[in-house]
Amino acid sequence: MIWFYYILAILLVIISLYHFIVARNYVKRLIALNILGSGVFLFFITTAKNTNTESPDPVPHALVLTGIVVAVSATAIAVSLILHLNKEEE
Amino acid sequence: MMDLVYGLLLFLLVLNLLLGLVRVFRGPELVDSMMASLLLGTGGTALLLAFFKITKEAYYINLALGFALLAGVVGVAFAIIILGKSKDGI
Amino acid sequence: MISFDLGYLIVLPLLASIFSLISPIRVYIALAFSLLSFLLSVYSFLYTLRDNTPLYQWIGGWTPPLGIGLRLDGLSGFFLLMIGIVSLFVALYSISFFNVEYKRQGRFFWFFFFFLWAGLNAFFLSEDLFNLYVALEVLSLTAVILVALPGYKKAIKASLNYLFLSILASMFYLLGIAMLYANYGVLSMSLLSQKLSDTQEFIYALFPITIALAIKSALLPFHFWLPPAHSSTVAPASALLSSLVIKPPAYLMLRLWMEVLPKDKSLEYLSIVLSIMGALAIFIGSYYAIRQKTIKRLLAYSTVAQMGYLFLMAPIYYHGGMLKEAVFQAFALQVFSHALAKASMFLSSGNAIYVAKRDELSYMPGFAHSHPFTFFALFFSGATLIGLPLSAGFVAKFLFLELSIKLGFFLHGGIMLLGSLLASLYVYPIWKECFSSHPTKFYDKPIPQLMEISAFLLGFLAFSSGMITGFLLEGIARR
Amino acid sequence: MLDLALGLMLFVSALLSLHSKDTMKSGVFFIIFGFLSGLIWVRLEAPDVALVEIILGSAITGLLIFKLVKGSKQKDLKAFTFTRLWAGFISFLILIFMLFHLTTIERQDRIASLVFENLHKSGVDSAVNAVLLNFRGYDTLLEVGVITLAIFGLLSLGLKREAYYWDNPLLKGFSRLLLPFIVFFSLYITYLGTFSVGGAFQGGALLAGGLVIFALAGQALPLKASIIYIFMMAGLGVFSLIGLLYALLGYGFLTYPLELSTISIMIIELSIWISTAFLLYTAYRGKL
Amino acid sequence: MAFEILSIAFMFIGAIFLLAGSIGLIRLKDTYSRLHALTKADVLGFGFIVLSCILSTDLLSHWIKLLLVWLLAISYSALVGYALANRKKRYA
Repeated sequence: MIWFYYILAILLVIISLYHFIVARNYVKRLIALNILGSGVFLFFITTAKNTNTESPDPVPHALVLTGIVVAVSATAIAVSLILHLNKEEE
Repeated sequence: MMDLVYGLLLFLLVLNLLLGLVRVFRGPELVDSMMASLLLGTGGTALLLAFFKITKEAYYINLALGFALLAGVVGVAFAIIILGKSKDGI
Repeated sequence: MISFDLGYLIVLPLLASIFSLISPIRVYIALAFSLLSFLLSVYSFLYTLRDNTPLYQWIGGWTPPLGIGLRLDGLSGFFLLMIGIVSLFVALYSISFFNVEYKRQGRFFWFFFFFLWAGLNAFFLSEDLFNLYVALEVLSLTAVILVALPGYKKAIKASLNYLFLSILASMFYLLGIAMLYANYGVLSMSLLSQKLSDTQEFIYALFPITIALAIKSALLPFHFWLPPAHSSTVAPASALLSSLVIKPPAYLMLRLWMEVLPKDKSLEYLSIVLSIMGALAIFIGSYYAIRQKTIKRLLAYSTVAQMGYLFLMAPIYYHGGMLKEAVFQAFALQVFSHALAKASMFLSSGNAIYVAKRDELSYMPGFAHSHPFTFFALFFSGATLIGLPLSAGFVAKFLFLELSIKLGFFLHGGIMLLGSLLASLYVYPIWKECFSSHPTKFYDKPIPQLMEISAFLLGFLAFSSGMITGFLLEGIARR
Repeated sequence: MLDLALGLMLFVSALLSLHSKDTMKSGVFFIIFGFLSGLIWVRLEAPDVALVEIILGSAITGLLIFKLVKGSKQKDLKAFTFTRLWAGFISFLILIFMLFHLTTIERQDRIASLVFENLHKSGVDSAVNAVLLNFRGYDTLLEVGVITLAIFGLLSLGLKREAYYWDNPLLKGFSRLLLPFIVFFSLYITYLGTFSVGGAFQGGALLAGGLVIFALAGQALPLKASIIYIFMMAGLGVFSLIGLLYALLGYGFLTYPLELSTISIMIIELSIWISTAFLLYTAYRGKL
Repeated sequence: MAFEILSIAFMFIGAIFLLAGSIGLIRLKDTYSRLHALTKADVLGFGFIVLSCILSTDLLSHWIKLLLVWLLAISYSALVGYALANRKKRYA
């Protein structure tokens, strides 16, 4: 099952990277970045599960928590900037 | 025996999610998509409760509570933001 | 007696940012805290000069791999000094700048200024890869906001592009860390260097990390975000961005190559690729800089070119394991001279724009007559960028040249000298315009003294620190 | 089986979200993606991450994206073939690299056992929160810094955002009824962080959700702007002050002595809770 | 044991109700009737699942929380259904 999740993580990274480069629309780019982030987090969490200890490794969990909060902050700025840009363009 | 029963149960719940996803995809209007995604919210909560039933881990209830709370917030926000008209003010 | 703690270097700017936002006497608070943080930076540099051992501090008393380590050695101490100097002068400049222009932005500027300072200190002190990610994120988000600060469309667009690329780079970096963690199970650089020896798996993780660092430090295929971002914002912010914010990724690359990664054939190929990209960055950056008509864009492209040097020397980082101290010295001095000179140039360009209200080069004639301080700032910093003798830039290039000859990379040395020549080609028009025609009445408008003096002092320091390099180099070489 | 189904659904929702022409629809799919990834974290025994993902990654980000989609009318242009080609090339390259990397991953212990050994010295019983607030507390300090920075950054842009609300008595009553309950429950989640699944970010984000509902009903919080300002600062301020305090006392930066660790962590969690809530609420509104 | 069987049975009933709701969502023709199917399924199906969970624990705190989940779910379902239908009708 671990390998399935690893591959899922990689696929998420790949498709979102592709769409990030291809998309011309800021909204799509933002969504692609968020999905890319989720893929990376999935990789981390799967690594956490891949141990010999009974419960999974808590360190990647903490790192991913930090990562999610950082990603949300970046998204908040991006949303604000895009809305501002749209206002300016009108 | 129990495994089979629980497996069937989880199958039903996941099928439920899957059908919701189909409707989100097909939904001719945006409202339909959003409704179906609400169904996914409920279905997800139900799945979490089923996990609770199976594993008896108490944290699933908190997760379910968080899930239920936020799914509703998203639904209401969708109705107001996307479907509504915007006004300056609050 | 309060003992010295590396945490002060991070907490004080953070607290300063909060106080400067909520208190009405924000300028005084900013001044006080800038001085305090500057003194701390100087103290930490002197600390490394005095003690010959690196100072390690485990936060919370948890040693790696469990906790996070802070490390102060010669190199990071020197960079702390650099940050301190540049930030202090930019702070002095901004006090005056936001008094006369962009008053609304001045309210928030100090918050981001101190945040940037804290992030930079955190970055150069940290030795934990994930902690570096968070520090990098602090840096890039601050930078994005600083770019957007003026609030007009050009700036917003530039900052949006910058934001997207930097989130992408952060995610790549995080992916690389995840891959390293999956293989080696540690995040601390010193532990990682032990675990990495005689293994090869790190190559896969190095790929996303290198891409991330290349994006963040605007290496050639990814350089396109830099010129609009650095040229469209207010002068103090441009100075900070161009002199400080893009240096950390290059520093991290140096650390990884010199101290963490073992010798491996594929690394050698990678170093060749990086140096080709660096050489192209020098040429293309210089070419575009020569063609620019506006001073800020010229300076931004010159940053692309100057960052190229740091990557051009990648083979030296790979082969120079024996000469680690010399490589550190050359790298650090190059970064130092560029940071001071570029900050001074951007601040002076702010002066010029303040007077002329335009940023075309042709709109700033006669500065040598009307505003000698600004001219001398431009002169000294330009000389440092080119690497004229006596300047710090000269010493840095000399050291690099010496290294490349010692290790047999004659071509790299040649490209570097060519880069110097190109630099003189784009710095020269600025000087020429300063002397060209008679100053018109319009340009007699006085610039606030603090703005002139701080820009001048930075340029002067950049130039004259070439004469005290013995002292600086000794500091860098301390372990 | 279950993992397979959930994973495929996750992948499909990501794909649809990226592929669909209509940005609104991709927003909806993105929210579903968030829900599903929350379920997947649960399957991977990472309930803390699941809670954060559901609340922050899905709901709060979803709200932001709704606002964004409504406010932006940019058309999605088709990319040039050349762009597509090189995007495909880069993605393929990374795919190859990562697939090769997969073959090198082994099942190993990493830091996990070390964390469990030192858990009793951390002042917290939940492993994830011990890592988050004690072992790697410095990361969390910078993280709180990042979120504070981001929100003040968007405030500094000083733009007039449109506000969306529905002046409806039912919604008003409901949101008023809900708010005290949400405050209580989010505090409870924050408190749970010391020994079980939960924590300050989760609790704060939940409260932010409640505040958003309150704002959606067209009501303003009965709080002065200055108080909201102070709440937003609280997390960073308290955290760094505590770090400074311990440094000044001679213990070292962010080094809690064992007997004071629980109380320090509690204070820090409370401050992060309140500031996360108001920061995210402000992030949604885009102004004070 | 009897409780256990009852609980599992309830869970199944709940799951089937939810499934019926989703099938309704798929099969029904227009938005309002789909909304109808959705909200019905929420209340009933979800109620049964919560009931089954309540039967399988004996902690008071769990009971309270489960009841809260159910209350939240039905109130939200009502609210969201109302909001969606209302908004759609007004601005269609």
